[in-house]
Amino acid sequence: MTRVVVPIGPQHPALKEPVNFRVIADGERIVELELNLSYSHRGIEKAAEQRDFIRALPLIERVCGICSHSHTTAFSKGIEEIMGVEVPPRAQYIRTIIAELERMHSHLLWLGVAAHEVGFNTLFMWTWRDREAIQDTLEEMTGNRVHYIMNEVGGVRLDLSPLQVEAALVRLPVLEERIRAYVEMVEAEETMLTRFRGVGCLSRDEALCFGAVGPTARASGVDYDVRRDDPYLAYAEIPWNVVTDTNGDVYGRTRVRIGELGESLAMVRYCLEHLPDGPIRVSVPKTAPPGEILSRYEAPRGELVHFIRTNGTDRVERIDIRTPTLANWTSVAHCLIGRPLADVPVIVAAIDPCLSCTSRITVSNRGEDAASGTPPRTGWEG
Amino acid sequence: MADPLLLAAYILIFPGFLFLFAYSMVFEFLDRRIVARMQNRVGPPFFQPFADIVKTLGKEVIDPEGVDRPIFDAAPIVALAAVMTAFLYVPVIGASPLAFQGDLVLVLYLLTLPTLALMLLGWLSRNIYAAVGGVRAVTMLFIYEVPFFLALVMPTLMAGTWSVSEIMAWQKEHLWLAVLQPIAFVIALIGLQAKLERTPFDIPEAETEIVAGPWTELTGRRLALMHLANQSAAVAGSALIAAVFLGGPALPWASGSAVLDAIAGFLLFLAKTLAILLILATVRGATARIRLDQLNVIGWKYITTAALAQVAIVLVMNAWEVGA
Amino acid sequence: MTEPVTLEMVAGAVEGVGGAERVRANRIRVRTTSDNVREAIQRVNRVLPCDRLISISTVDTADAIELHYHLIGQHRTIVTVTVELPRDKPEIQTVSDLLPPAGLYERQIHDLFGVVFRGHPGLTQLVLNDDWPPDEHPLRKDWKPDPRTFYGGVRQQEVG
Amino acid sequence: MTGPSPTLSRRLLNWARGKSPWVTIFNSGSCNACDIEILACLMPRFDVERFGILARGSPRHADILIVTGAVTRQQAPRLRRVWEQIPEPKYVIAMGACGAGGGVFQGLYHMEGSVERVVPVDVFVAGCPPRPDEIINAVVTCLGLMAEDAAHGGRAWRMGTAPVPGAEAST
Repeated sequence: MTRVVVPIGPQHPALKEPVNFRVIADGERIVELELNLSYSHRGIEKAAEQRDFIRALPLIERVCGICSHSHTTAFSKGIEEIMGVEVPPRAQYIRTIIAELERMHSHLLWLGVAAHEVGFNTLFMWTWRDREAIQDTLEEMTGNRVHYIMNEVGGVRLDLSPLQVEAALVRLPVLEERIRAYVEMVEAEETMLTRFRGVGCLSRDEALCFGAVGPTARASGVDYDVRRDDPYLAYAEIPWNVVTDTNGDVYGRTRVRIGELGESLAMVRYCLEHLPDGPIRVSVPKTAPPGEILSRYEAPRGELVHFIRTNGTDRVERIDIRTPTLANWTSVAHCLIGRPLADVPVIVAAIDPCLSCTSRITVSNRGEDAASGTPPRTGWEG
Repeated sequence: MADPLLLAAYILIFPGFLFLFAYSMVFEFLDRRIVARMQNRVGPPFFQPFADIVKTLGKEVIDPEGVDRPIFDAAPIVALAAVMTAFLYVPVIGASPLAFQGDLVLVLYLLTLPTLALMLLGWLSRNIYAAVGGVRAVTMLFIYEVPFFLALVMPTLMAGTWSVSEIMAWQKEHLWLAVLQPIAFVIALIGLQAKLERTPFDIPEAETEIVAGPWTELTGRRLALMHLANQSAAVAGSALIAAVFLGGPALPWASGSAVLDAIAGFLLFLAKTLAILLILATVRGATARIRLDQLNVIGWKYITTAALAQVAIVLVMNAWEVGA
Repeated sequence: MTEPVTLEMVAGAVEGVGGAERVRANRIRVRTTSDNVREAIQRVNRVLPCDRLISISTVDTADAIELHYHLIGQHRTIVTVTVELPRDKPEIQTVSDLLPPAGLYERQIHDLFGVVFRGHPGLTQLVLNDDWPPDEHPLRKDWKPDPRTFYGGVRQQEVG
Repeated sequence: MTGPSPTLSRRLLNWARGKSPWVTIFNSGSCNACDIEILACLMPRFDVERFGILARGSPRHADILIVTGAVTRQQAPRLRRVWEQIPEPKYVIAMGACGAGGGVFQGLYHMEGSVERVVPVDVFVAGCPPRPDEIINAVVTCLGLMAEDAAHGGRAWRMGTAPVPGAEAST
């Protein structure tokens, strides 16, 4: 068959966000791929430079709707380190609780969307129904289902009353039992397995070479997790372990994410039970001394990096946000080459793209016919 | 039923077109309700399918530029007409008056017309998604059509007749054909699920991959008619399988008046078709969509060989007069 | 876990090319010039196995445009290779063949800062929309949106 | 289109339009918080299928276009094209603070600002992101507008001309 250019997006039901793929398919097999992600570029970094620390937080929170807490924590953690401010332990614990709750609801959201991509709507409905329990907990703690704006440079805005802690603890056992049900379902549901197993394979050194981050990398055996490598917030004191998998395809990523769900739940329970008392905020000078920090944070999709440069004023001289999805696009482009057209949504969904975080493009063109399965050259032609 | 007036009433109103549309709306409502209950949701109200169709009929009709309007209008009508005529030969309240030797083959071929109409629509609407969807629809047709025909032809081997009504009558004296030929029954259900393009076989209309497949460019009355054709095909298909495999509306004992027979037969018909709908809806709720090449492998390797095995078994049974 | 990376190891690795200094507990910065960036990165990769590029950060200070290549490896220490480019004609050799994810980051930096990466396979319009004037780079400190030029989106008379 | 007393078929059509509003979601460069909240409406807890609301993939099948996010410059022409693809009678709901006036992204160099500048909007929903029940309320308000417009013969009287005496402006 002749080569067909199939544009997918920006308006496409599979993609919850505007991305445009120009997939050049030979019959049903993908030969070449061009992504264009400039649809959700808003120019946040330029605007953040014109706002002081207090006004910058709501803007930076809205880089992405699902991992909003990640961005504000990374930003405020960086500024606090430049200022040399010591955040009270209770604030660290509350930030960790919100961070892990956000990871849980993000992973449940992803599990549902991945199932929806392959047409398994029942799991889509179930996972999102259970996600509502986490949304209720977050709403009780912070007042909003999404965009919690809990963080502030120097600590946390709202305190957790014993009632809130109690209400959160009550919901955890139900969620635990549901997560166990999903583990069995992912193993047993045959039709979903045929769509997940062996799709979008990424070997360990390919994952390293193409710079995959987060669950996408951990599913291929790459053992990177910022919470353990560069511990921040209260992760050093909490007993938890990194979930990795070896079979590197969409199925492996599903297992890693469900494993992380269980880990996060245990972490939230531990933090809620061992919540230290004390102040939740420390007064912070208005301006930050000149300095530079590479603030790394383990967002639900992977390693989020804020490079912050301050120049002694109350504003940031430069903030460079590199989001996990940006790092994963290269590996997605690699995984897609040679796959049938029907797998595009599944593989793209496998890295759980958060396009509002990124607006980058990668061009991958193997030059030779990928259908023949010849090993791809490392060079990336335009 | 020599009386033309009664025949016209039979065709137009009761077990004919009006009933088919009403029952296909009930079918769609129950289908969506069952899947919703499986997904822990409440599901739509009972009048929802009726409201959907009336609303889509009232929408503006947009022709993508450069499309061949007459054929684009005609395809949904042809699909609906094919399914309506197919439904006439399927017994609803007892043997269909229009039955003749070979109407099983006619019904089978009429039921494939909607897929061809879908292919035509996909190809004509000059939209890349629709074209890919149309091609997928026909590719799938070749995969599931062979076992589906085999599964529905095997009862003729055993019953010895080519008419749906006579197969139904034959089952009065013997066991149901679903019991005698279980593999054929299962393959027929799989084939029907694939013919109606329901998950796990809704590859042409894969919502998350190619927007809405051949349906993408349909608006207004074309969408309404095509949707009605698809739902009516669900009713006609399950009625056919109910008649051929589950004994259809025939009563084992002949009670007194014909009217009582008709009513009891009709209730049996409703029960059996709703049972088949329950199976189809549960399968739709519980499975994910498989890829076309996977369907190809499963279709040819497993389903077709199972159908051929069933044919061998039927021939052996015929030889030993087991069934008769 | 391989033994932690010490300042001396990094300094030894790049001594001909640039100076190393410890910036934070787990971050070491290597200052180098624009033409031997590739050399520095290859050396760092060879001596201490830095197998991953975290990101390329860019800062537009008053006098120069700084590029920071953050590398990390199993040893969990971040090695940042820093380069300063002249503001008027920022040009540098690409590293996307050494580190494939760099292809992405360089394209973004090219769009927002106007840094030209020589040898990059496909340096086309990236982050900004199609009608954005190619010579304007919004993240530069001296860039102000002037109302006369059309920056993309919908022209008002179209809306009507 | 309608005489003083609408015919039976017109009344039936208006009833059907109110009972089966099909929705298509268009993300015009949002932070995708609104998109998740719309999807949360389709889920078991809020379950909009009870009201007949279906999320359709193709704009051709939709009645109501929900636009999330302040429109980025790249997405504005696409939003315009998707809006034109939707068959009449069509309505537009602009989600959250971004849809109304650009929200937090007001004045950023790559943003078009409010959705109003690109497509005519019928209902604005407050909140960042609006809660699922507020989104359902917005769709119900849209249905109210639909009924009102049907009574006055199309949207023209509400959008362009001065409001007809006695019928107050839309919310």
